[in-house]
Amino acid sequence: MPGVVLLAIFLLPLFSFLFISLVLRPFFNNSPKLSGYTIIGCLAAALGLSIWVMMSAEQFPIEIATEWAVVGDFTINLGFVADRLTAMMLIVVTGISLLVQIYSQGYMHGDSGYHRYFANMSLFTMSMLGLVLASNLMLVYVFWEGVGLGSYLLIGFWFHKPSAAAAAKKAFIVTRFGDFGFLVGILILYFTSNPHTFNIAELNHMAITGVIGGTALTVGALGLFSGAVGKSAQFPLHTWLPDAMEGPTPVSSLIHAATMVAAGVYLVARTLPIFASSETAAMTVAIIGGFTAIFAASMGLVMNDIKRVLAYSTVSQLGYMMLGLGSVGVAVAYGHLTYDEGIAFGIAVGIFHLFTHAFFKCLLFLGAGSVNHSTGTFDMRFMGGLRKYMPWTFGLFLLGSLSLAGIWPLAGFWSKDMIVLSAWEHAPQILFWFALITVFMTAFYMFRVIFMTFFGEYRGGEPGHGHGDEHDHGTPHESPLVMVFPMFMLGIMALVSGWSIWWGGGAKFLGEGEYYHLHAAHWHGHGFFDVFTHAGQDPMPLIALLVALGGIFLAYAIYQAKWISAEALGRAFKPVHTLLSRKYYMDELYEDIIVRGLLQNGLFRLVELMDKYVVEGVVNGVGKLTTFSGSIIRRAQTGQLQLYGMVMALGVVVIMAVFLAWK
Amino acid sequence: MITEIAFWVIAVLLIGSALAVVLLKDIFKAALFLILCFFTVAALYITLNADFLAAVQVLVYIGAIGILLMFAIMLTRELSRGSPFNKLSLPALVVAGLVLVMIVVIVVSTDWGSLQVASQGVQMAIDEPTTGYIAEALFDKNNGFVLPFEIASVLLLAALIGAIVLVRGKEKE
Amino acid sequence: MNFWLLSPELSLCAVALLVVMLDLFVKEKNVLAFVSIAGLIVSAIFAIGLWAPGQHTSFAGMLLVDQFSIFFKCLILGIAALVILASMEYVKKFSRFQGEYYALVLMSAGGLMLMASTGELVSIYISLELASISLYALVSFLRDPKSSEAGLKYLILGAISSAVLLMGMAFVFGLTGTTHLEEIASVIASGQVLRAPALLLGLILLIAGFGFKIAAVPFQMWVPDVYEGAPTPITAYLSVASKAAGFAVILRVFYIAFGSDMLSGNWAMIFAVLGAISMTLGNVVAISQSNIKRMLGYSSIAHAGYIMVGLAAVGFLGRSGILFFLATYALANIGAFVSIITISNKINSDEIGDYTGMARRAPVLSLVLAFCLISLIGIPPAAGFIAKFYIFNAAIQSGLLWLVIIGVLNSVISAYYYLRVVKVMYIGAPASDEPIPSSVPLRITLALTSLG
Amino acid sequence: MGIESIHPLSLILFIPTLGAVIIALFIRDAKAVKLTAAAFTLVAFILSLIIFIQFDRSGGLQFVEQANWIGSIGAQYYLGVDGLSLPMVILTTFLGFVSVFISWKVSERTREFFIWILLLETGILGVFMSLDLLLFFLFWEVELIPMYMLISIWGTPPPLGRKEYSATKFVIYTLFGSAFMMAGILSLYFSTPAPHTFDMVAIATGGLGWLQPVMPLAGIFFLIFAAFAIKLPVFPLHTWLPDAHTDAPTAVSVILAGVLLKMGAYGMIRLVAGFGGGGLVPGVAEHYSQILIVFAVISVLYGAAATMRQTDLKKMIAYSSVSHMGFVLLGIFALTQLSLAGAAMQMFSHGLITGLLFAMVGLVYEKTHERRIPFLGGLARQMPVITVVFSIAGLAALGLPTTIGFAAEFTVFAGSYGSTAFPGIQVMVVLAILGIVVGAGYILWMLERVFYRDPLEKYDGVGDANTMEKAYIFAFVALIMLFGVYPRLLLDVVSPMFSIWG
Amino acid sequence: MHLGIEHYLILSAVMFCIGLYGALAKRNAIVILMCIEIMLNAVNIAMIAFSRYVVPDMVLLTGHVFAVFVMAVAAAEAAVGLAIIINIYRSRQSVDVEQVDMLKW
Repeated sequence: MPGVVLLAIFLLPLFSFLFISLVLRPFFNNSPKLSGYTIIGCLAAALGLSIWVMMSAEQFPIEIATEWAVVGDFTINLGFVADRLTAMMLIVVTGISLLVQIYSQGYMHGDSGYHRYFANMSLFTMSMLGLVLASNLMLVYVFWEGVGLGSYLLIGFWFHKPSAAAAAKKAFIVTRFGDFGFLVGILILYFTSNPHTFNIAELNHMAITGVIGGTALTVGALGLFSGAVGKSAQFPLHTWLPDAMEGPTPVSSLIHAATMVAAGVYLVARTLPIFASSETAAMTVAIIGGFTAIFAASMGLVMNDIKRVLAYSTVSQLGYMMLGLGSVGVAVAYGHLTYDEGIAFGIAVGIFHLFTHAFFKCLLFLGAGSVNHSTGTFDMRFMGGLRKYMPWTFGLFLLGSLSLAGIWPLAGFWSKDMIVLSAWEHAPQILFWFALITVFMTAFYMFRVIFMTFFGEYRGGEPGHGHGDEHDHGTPHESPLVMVFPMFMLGIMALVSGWSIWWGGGAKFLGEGEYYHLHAAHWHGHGFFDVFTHAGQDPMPLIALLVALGGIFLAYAIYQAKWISAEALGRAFKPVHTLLSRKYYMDELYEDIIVRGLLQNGLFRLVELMDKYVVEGVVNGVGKLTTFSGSIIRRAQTGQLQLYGMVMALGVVVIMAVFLAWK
Repeated sequence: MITEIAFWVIAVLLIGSALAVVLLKDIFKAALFLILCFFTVAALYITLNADFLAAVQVLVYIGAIGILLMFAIMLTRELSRGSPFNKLSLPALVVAGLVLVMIVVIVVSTDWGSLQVASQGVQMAIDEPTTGYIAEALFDKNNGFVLPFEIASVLLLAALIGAIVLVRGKEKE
Repeated sequence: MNFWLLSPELSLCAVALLVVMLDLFVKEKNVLAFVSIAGLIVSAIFAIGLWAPGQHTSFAGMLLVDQFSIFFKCLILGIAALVILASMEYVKKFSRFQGEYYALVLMSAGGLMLMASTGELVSIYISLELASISLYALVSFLRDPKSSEAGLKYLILGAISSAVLLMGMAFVFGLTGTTHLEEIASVIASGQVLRAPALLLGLILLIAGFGFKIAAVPFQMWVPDVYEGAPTPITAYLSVASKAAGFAVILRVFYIAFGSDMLSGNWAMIFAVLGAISMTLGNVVAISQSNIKRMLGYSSIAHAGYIMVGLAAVGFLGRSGILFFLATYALANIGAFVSIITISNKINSDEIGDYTGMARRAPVLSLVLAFCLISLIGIPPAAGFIAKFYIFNAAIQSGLLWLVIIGVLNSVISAYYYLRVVKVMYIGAPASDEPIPSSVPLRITLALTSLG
Repeated sequence: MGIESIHPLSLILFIPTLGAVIIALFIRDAKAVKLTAAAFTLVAFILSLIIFIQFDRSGGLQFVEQANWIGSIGAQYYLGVDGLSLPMVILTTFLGFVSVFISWKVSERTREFFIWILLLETGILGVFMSLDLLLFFLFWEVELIPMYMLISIWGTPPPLGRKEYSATKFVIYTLFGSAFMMAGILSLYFSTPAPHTFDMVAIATGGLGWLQPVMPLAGIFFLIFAAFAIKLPVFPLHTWLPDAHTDAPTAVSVILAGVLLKMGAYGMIRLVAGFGGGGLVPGVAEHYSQILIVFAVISVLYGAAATMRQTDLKKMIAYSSVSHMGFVLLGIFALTQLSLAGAAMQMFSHGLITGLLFAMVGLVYEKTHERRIPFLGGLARQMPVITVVFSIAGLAALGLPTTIGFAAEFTVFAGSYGSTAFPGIQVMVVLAILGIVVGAGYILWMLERVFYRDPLEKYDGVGDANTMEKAYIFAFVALIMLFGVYPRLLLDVVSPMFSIWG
Repeated sequence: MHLGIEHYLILSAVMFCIGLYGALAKRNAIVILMCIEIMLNAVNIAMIAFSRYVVPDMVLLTGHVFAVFVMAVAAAEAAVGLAIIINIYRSRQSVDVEQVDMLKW
């Protein structure tokens, strides 16, 4: 496979973007469909090429590069590289993006910003592809910001809604905090590497061989991680993601569930050798990941907005991935694993979940979109009983939920359990328990959603609800084929993507090492019953499955069977409930206290006042003083000519006196 | 010896008349004392072997300036108002005193005896009459003051024109 | 005695007399102005004819004709010509005595020229008085209360200062036995005198006397009042010609007579300090002025300060810097005054506030005025910039960094009030739309000054 | 090398002046005035582009013109461009050309306006081309009067602005700086061996051993530096900038932000790095880089913080300039090849980006007659094109990759981070990077408030950019993206200059 | 006691300062002019004294010449001065310089 294919994959959506914004938008504004077709065509082609890339695995790594900036001996090479990780990500990105675009044809039908929507989607997809293809940190950063921009534009797609505009801004700024660390991390790594390089492969190699090490490496790695935290909405920079649900639902599904938010995980996976070389860094990843998983899940328990439940779920799942990567990193750092096996395993663990999660979470979002499409609301309290009206949607949504809950044999089961397992084996105990509790919570809140949305009686939607995408909605109805079809495709993937593990595809494709047999092969690659038969040897999958079923049961008990009253529960645990539904007051902390209180009305105001009164005051003061002294001195000019004469005479004396004194 | 006595007498007279000019309230008397002052100066010149100067002093100062001043006094009819001091008289006294102290201190602290120089200017022995020498000093081809003399003539012309223009009444349109 | 060397001044005086005579016969008074200008031109031709390297002396060494003095002669002649051109409208205020007016201008010009070209104290004194007495008369020429008041102030203070100057000259003469600058220098060089305190007194009294002419602090108090009261063309004349001649004399006296290294440090320091005070005071007070003539009066004090920086920087650079500065300052200041004369004549006011919107009523005049003011600030491309640069250059060479910094900071202050005038003219709305015509002679003047 | 023979630099330099003269003397009709101005600036722009193309990328001074000027003190008419000045020349001619169109709607005293604009262009070009200190200083000050006139006559009148105050403040501030610079230049002049010289190249190549300082070099350095620091501006000498920017007419704001501030940065680089060797005042920057970088970081953060509080669009962008120019200062005094090149890049980048931002504010203001943020909102519906371009400019300002803003800032950061100017400089760099986070804050906040949210009825039908406006704003965007995607276009010109800095 | 130049100089200084005092302290413009004449006389005394003493045992006539010129100038000055004063008097009916303060500040 020639390297130019990589470039082509990248350029196709770029072409789409340019074509839509420079040709279609100005000249064919009345034929919105065209832009949809354009992007679908381009992405289909890109998907094809991506598959070609994947097929060429034996040639990996394939690299192309060019010099971007040369100043003396400082050179920035821009380059794309294709390896197994990239290949997998390409499939995810192009595939899901393609499906989402198809879905959008229906979902966005009739929106006045149709062209803009697809142009931005192209822009985003391009950046995302660039991000996964990039061979060096600089370029990663470039596209990192690019996807941020795409996200910003698409969250704020309905910019006339103040909430959407604010959410877009928030997303950008919060992630930029992370990017700040990312940029610093890049600089640190560049200047500690020897010879200086931005190339990820080289940096990884240097980390492994110890060329980079010590504090610099730790700080550099933490810098990278801070970028990942921002982008992947990990604690404490997670607050933007739920708000980002203000964007159109397909956008949420593509960007804020499947691809962009996974970029942080991808980055950590890409640079895992660096993290694995520093205990602190790896442990930080694991802890943040584990904590975020449970932290976000807890908020998911009480949300009434279907998309927000999914959003917290996404954050939680991303935490899982981080936990997986981090725990393997810790293992390597402690020497439990060698670099080779640890890194391959770690990537396999983290990215495998990313891979599966992308499909089922995207599916869930599209399902939510579909529900919204028919009811006009995202608030579950106004849904109910949709099972009857939207059978396809219901089926697919259930499939996705089961997968997310980690129910055998769906994709989530396989990938999630690998993480739980690795947390058990490598991370501090507490993180394992976090992971396990999260499994329970996940199952619970997903089925809470299922029961509230699809079971019971229809509660009538809510006309005029603020979140509503602008559609007509009377009685609920199934969504059009163009929307159901992508969901169907995703459903298939949610079902089967985990099975790739059987034939050694997915995970092995990523892992590519002999280590595999040591840790996973003995229970993967076998049939359903093997899980149970090997339970005594390795009970983890079983335990996790039971926990998940427990969660589902509880949800059933409360929301379907009503054995336990949700209201009573809410009253009983009122403080907790309030805390959760107020999202631990993190938004208030950030926006009201830190941003508005400490910065805007505190520090910045101080600066403003200082500028106005101190700096400017001094300047004007000098001016005033000059003018004032002028008006004083002129009073000496009384018009009395004899006074003038006296000054003259006195002047002579004074000159003489001063002169003599000076001498 | 005579010169010394003359000097002291003249000095007292001189200072007295000058003070009278300044201090007297009656402007007319002040003018008269001014003329006395001019006379005394002329006398002083004689002690300094400047007989020609003394004559010129009498002519110019008394004959011209004195009379001019008198005319002016008459013309402005200021006799009634006299010659009061202004508000600044005290500071003026201080300033004048300071100037005096300065000059005196400098004069006294200078060792004049050691400073005598040989000059190329027209000179004469001490007891000769000065008139001829002055003429020489003024008009000597090599060393004379012809240029200032000529300028002075223009100066007087300018003063004449100026005075005439200024004194003539405002034109009636 | 070579009278040829005196030809510029002689011709000038002759023309002055001629003008007075003509006044009696000629009805069309403009003729007088043209005759005067013709006289000035003739005089200038004579002066330029004398241009030659080296120094020629006459009248027993009292008249020095060298490039230095010819430069000043031409400068003063030029200024006088511009002033006369600018006066042609103005003199209509006094229908009589126009001939005398021009004659006095010519004679004072003669005095000022002589100041620049004599090398002897008596001649210096007399020519200084020639100029002064003519100027006393000119200042009070309007004979209205303001003009008379200005004349009285100028005269009394001038007389006191010339008494002071004379006292200084007396001491210098008494210590050296001569009034010739060269000889004074050689006596001083021979030693003895150098340590005499009286010499110091003489020096300081001379500085005081000349300081009055150039309007240096603390001998500057007369300036604003006299500038405000005098007929505007005469103010212009005072502010440049008189000042230029004053500096010419100072350069002569201090460079020749007291140029010895032992002394120059002393007086240079005095000039440096006085210069610093002058420019600061002039600029600071100018800010609070509302009468443009008065403001320019203070500005001229400040400019005296700048030029004194050049004096303080003893040496060739300082000297040539002063010459250049004086030339540009003269052009700029005259240009400014000419514009003011025309504008004020029309609107009957010297208040800056009344100049509002002038750029629309009199675009050319406003442009010239603005340009001249900018030159006075010393901003490129106006020549004032190069001039200041020269002066400060010299000062730096003499190690007077502090003085230069004070100087340039003062330029900053000065920008404030000069630009205020520009602002008023260009930004405000005009009080009336009536255009202010500029007469032909004015246009010539403006054209000439704009070259600055 | 046919181009050399026509003295291209002199041509570029004086073509705008020629235009001004022609307009002053011959042209009365407003439309003709604009066309003439456009024609002359276009010629200058094209010539500068030709020079850019012909420029030998291996570095060095090129297109040099040298003639005697004031012989007695050794001042020369000495022009030339190198990697540092060339981009600035291009930027100036470009902005000069564009500013004619930005000012197309000036109806009050049109002739005068364009005359001043043209003269201003000459003044600024002169600064970048002069190789003689005196000439440099002359051009440095020439720009004052046009600026003064432009701001005080065509600026924002009360109640929104205080144009006369701002204009005066600008002039006084600049003069204040040049006061010190003049003293510094003269001291430097007398520090050269006799016969003294103003020749910047000779001074820069002469170096430490060659100079015979009349005062400590650090003194000279800071005297000259003061003027540049005011122009840049550096905290706490910045307060003229918000006022001047706010009250200037759009085109002037564009030029002010675009190139006038760069004069300060340009001067500093010359002071530090001269012409690819030691600086004009060598050996000083190294000693003081620490304190200067502290000031740079303060400028960045302080400027950003102050920006956050602004509610006037123009003032906001003005304050952001303080912040962005702080990066330039950082790059300069980090004293590495990369950081210096970055500083030069940042100069260019800020010129384009902030120029565009001001142009956009101008458009918004022209259409809505409002630029106080609380009174604006939802404009995206009414003016989509302006929104898009404004957003691009804003994003470029916050350093989004693929824009020149990123390329420049990244180069500065990378260069400064690797500097060994003093231990712990990395901390300073990290603090400076924090500035771009705050930058994102204010830019996005501003975009949100002005363009997003519900459209306001009062702005219905205000109209979007017209074709001419689109043409020039897209030209800006094109350049921003071009240099952002392919910065080598610029870096290759700039960086050889600094090759001796490790 | 031998008369030396100091005596004359001090006498001259005293007169000079009396004149100065008068010129600065009197209100009548004519008196001020008179006082200025006293100052000029003082200067002349110094001149003549210097003439007498600067060259040992000789009289140097330069001082005399100088004094002559000073007198001429004094006369001229007095003439112009009085003319101006009369002008003032015409416009204000007074020659009190304290009231001559239209021009100030």
